[in-house]
Amino acid sequence: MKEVKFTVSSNVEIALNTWKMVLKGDTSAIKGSGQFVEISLPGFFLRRPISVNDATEGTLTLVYKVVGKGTDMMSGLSEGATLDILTGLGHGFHPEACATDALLLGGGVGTAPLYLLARELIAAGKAVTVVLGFNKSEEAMLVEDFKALGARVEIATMDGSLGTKGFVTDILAKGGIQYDHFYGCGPLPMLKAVCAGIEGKGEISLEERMGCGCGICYGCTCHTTEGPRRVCADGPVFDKEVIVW
Amino acid sequence: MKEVKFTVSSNVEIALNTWKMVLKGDTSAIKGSGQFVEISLPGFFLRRPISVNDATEGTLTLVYKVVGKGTDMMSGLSEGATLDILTGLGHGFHPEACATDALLLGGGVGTAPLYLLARELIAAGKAVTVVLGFNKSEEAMLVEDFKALGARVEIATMDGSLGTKGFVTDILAKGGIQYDHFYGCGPLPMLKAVCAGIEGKGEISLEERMGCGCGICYGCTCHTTEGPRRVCADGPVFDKEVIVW
Amino acid sequence: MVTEVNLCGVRLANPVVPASGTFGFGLEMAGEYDINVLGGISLKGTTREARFGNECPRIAECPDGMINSVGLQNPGIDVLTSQKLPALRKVYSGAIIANISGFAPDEYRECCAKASAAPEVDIIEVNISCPNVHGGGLAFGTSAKAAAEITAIAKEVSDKPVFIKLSPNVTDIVEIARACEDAGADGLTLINTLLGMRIDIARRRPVVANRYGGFSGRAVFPVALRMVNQVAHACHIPVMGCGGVASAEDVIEMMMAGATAVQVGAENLRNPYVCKQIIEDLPGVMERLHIDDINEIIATV
Amino acid sequence: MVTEVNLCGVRLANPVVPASGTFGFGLEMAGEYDINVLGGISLKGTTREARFGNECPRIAECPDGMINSVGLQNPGIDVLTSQKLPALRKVYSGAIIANISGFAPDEYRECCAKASAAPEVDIIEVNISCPNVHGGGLAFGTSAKAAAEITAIAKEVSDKPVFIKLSPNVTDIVEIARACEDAGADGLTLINTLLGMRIDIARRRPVVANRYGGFSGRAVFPVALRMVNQVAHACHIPVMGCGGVASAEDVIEMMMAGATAVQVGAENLRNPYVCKQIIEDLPGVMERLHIDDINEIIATV
Repeated sequence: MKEVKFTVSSNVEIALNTWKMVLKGDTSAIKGSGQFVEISLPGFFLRRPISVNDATEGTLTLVYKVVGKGTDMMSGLSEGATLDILTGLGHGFHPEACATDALLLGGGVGTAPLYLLARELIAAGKAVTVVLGFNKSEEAMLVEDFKALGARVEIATMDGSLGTKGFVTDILAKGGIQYDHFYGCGPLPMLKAVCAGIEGKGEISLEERMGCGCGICYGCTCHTTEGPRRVCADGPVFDKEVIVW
Repeated sequence: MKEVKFTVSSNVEIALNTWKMVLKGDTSAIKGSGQFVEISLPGFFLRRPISVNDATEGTLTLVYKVVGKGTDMMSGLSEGATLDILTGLGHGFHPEACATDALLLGGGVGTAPLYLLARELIAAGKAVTVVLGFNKSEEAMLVEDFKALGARVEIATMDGSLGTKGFVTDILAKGGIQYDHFYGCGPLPMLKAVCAGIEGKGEISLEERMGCGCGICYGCTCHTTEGPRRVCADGPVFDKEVIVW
Repeated sequence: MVTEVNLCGVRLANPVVPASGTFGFGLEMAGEYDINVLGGISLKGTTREARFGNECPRIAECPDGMINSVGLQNPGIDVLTSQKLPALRKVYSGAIIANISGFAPDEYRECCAKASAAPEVDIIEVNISCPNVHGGGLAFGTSAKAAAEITAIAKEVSDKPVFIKLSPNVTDIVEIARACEDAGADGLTLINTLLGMRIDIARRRPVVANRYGGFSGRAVFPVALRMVNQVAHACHIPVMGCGGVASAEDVIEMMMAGATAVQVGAENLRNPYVCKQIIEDLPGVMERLHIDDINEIIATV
Repeated sequence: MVTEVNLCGVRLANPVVPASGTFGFGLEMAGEYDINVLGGISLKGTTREARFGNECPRIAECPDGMINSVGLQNPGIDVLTSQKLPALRKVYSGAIIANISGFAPDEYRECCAKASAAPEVDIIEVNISCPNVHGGGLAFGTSAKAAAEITAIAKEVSDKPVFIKLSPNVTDIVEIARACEDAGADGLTLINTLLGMRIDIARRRPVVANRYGGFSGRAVFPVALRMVNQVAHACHIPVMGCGGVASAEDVIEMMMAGATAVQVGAENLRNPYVCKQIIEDLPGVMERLHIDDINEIIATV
């Protein structure tokens, strides 16, 4: 964990109510995909937890959805604004768990952390298929980014306005995707449906309202087969098998 | 009363811990000297009441002392910062009450509102003598400004580092100042001492911790011969005779 | 879109009411905007005799709130009925809520009777947070028995609906609320201020001259909301929610918790236009939340 | 400059103590900075058996504060004594405060005895804000009789100083404090959280799954300060002040009000480094206020 002052270098809407913010600052505490940061915003007591979309030396990229007053304030920040951010939080994805073929499953803004994961996997020589679900085409995000990395992308939308009509699980049901390890991030109902039907090993990233984000308040505990676990500090990424739904 | 968005055009330290802030915005609600404004500062619940040092069309000048976290934040504001300010608060001085010769008595940052008063009086053809008291020379403020208006200025300092050693009342005790109406603003002990000894008619500006600044909360009530009066809405300027010390 | 609410037969065009002590006697703001937009106005707390209140300083700043120890400064019930009420009624057609305080049962009796007899008064709000000078100085509102006694007295002498304004400085707000309901209260207002303190660490003394004072402002909203929710589900009389309300969203939240009308208090002191702004914002917030009639959300959570 | 304080014979290098429930079992932050700067650490509340606590969401945002309904998640007293305490003592030499909770007198008895027997424990802090499952579910801490009963039990089985942590959700905090003192408490910690609520107005349901939760953060500072002041002047045992403390100035203010040590709670959740920062700031603030020995300001207002 490291508290870092970042400076906004860009902040643009990339899909309906969904923004991409690029920040400059020390990213040394960020160890890999699936981790998150906690952003302090003036006028709000608690920090806002946001998953890491991408991180390189000196540059942090966040993709976030405007869902409340905090994220609404974030969307109003311009180049040059500074933010106090706790970095390097949580235990993320395990790209090394994939042997040759990875399946990445994203729902809504849960797509965001899969980008860095895909980049890590492809850099390690793995084949990556990304299956994304959105309510409608206006909400689709990062599709070209994944393709630019060399990933295969399939999309499902609830209203059929883009890709397959239906859920991520409807694409999986069609079969034909080769993978030895899967990774999921998205709304709880989606993750639950995925884990109920999917074969093979995998891991998913959970989301919960958090207090501290660093394991000291026990505000975001989930049930696992190994007992209560803190989403922020023991997760947010857990093996599929340990989650008690 | 008018709520106005002002923009800081300058903000400089003019004496020890004492700052002059010039703001651009609608000053139409400010009717004359002795009135005050209430400044909303981010992170503080109540507004900060600050006396009007000067006001012309489109320009408001405030002189304030850094005494706490609110005024400390104000001193950090730079050109271009915007402030939400309630203007035109309180009942101010009565320059028309002076026939020919006015005596203005200021203590510390209580000197600030006397500047606009002096300007009003001199514009109306009155002779103005300003007697100011400070702890030490580093705290002396606005002396050249008063002189530039054409006022006669006398100064007392507690440590004798500027002008007469002692209080404003020590200068008065020496006699020789001609006036038919006096006006005072400063710390309560100074005002009390002045009113105890001074001859003739006059008015003083009181200060008190305020809630609303506009007469609705009754948080700043003082004792007068006419009953309880709100410093913010009935004052801050009261005739010497009505104050119950 | 319906914003009108009904408090014991008194219609308010909208649920927004400036709280007692934060809007003077109504007239103070009449020159600033058309106060007829307000659903109602709860006037400054009034006692039998005129009171200066406590010495200054009476105000202390707090994180997202403030302490006041005004101490019931008011001109007395006779000035209220003979001057303040007629003057306000000339410029204001909404619901006028007379707020009555006292230090002994007889004082409540006399003041409530006079307030009820005033034709301008629509609702009487009885503040029971004052110390009972004949009862060891404890506030009436901290004992179910004393609260019930004052409620019965107020009802006995009043033809107008009587709301009892409850103190939050109690172990069991529901016990007090039920005692008031059982004693005949037509409605309840809650919460009054929490007892708080600040110290001037440079001068090493309390900020307010009276040592402790009433703590209010946005900071108290979660406590107010919880108490309104508890009381609304335990009692069968309408509640005016009060405490930390600063926006139209807060009004909605307070009504979902159980309030039929919502008072705005300390926020008036930092933004004297806030009640008007909330009333202007309310229809937009209702539309966004798919609320056609504001009455449909009352006590739904 | 002296910052050392003495709590019933236990020396704290400075008065700053992270509050129970906001600093885990101490080890969580040991990798982030040298926690030996801390005067003491109050560990997460511990019960006889391991508890999951309440379902999520457990956290709600508030103006200058937050609500938690963690519900005493903990691994049980035996894991505390066999694993958590030895591990913490390996890296921390300051005062370790074991925080004990229970739902029945016997549970307090067993847990306090075990905590007292643990060599790593310096002080036992007994949380009496839990519901008494054999007493109608009311919190022990809302009744002077129940508070005294638990105090006596804790004292009976403990060789270590026993601090009782008081609930602020009471009519008369002094009555409860005196009952604890009379029952033998060595000290008092106050305040625990205020009971609060928030509603998600879009989903029309409480934000925390448990409906109500404990409200803490800067917002509660004026209430905490008032209660510390009342209790410090009414009792003769040391007080650990807790509630809304976020800065070195707040520590000074809390000590002037009556605290011998000061706990920092919810602020840790927004700034996990805040205790360290306060300890670093303290000498500078003392110098500015002309305080040579921090003990000289305790209960001076």
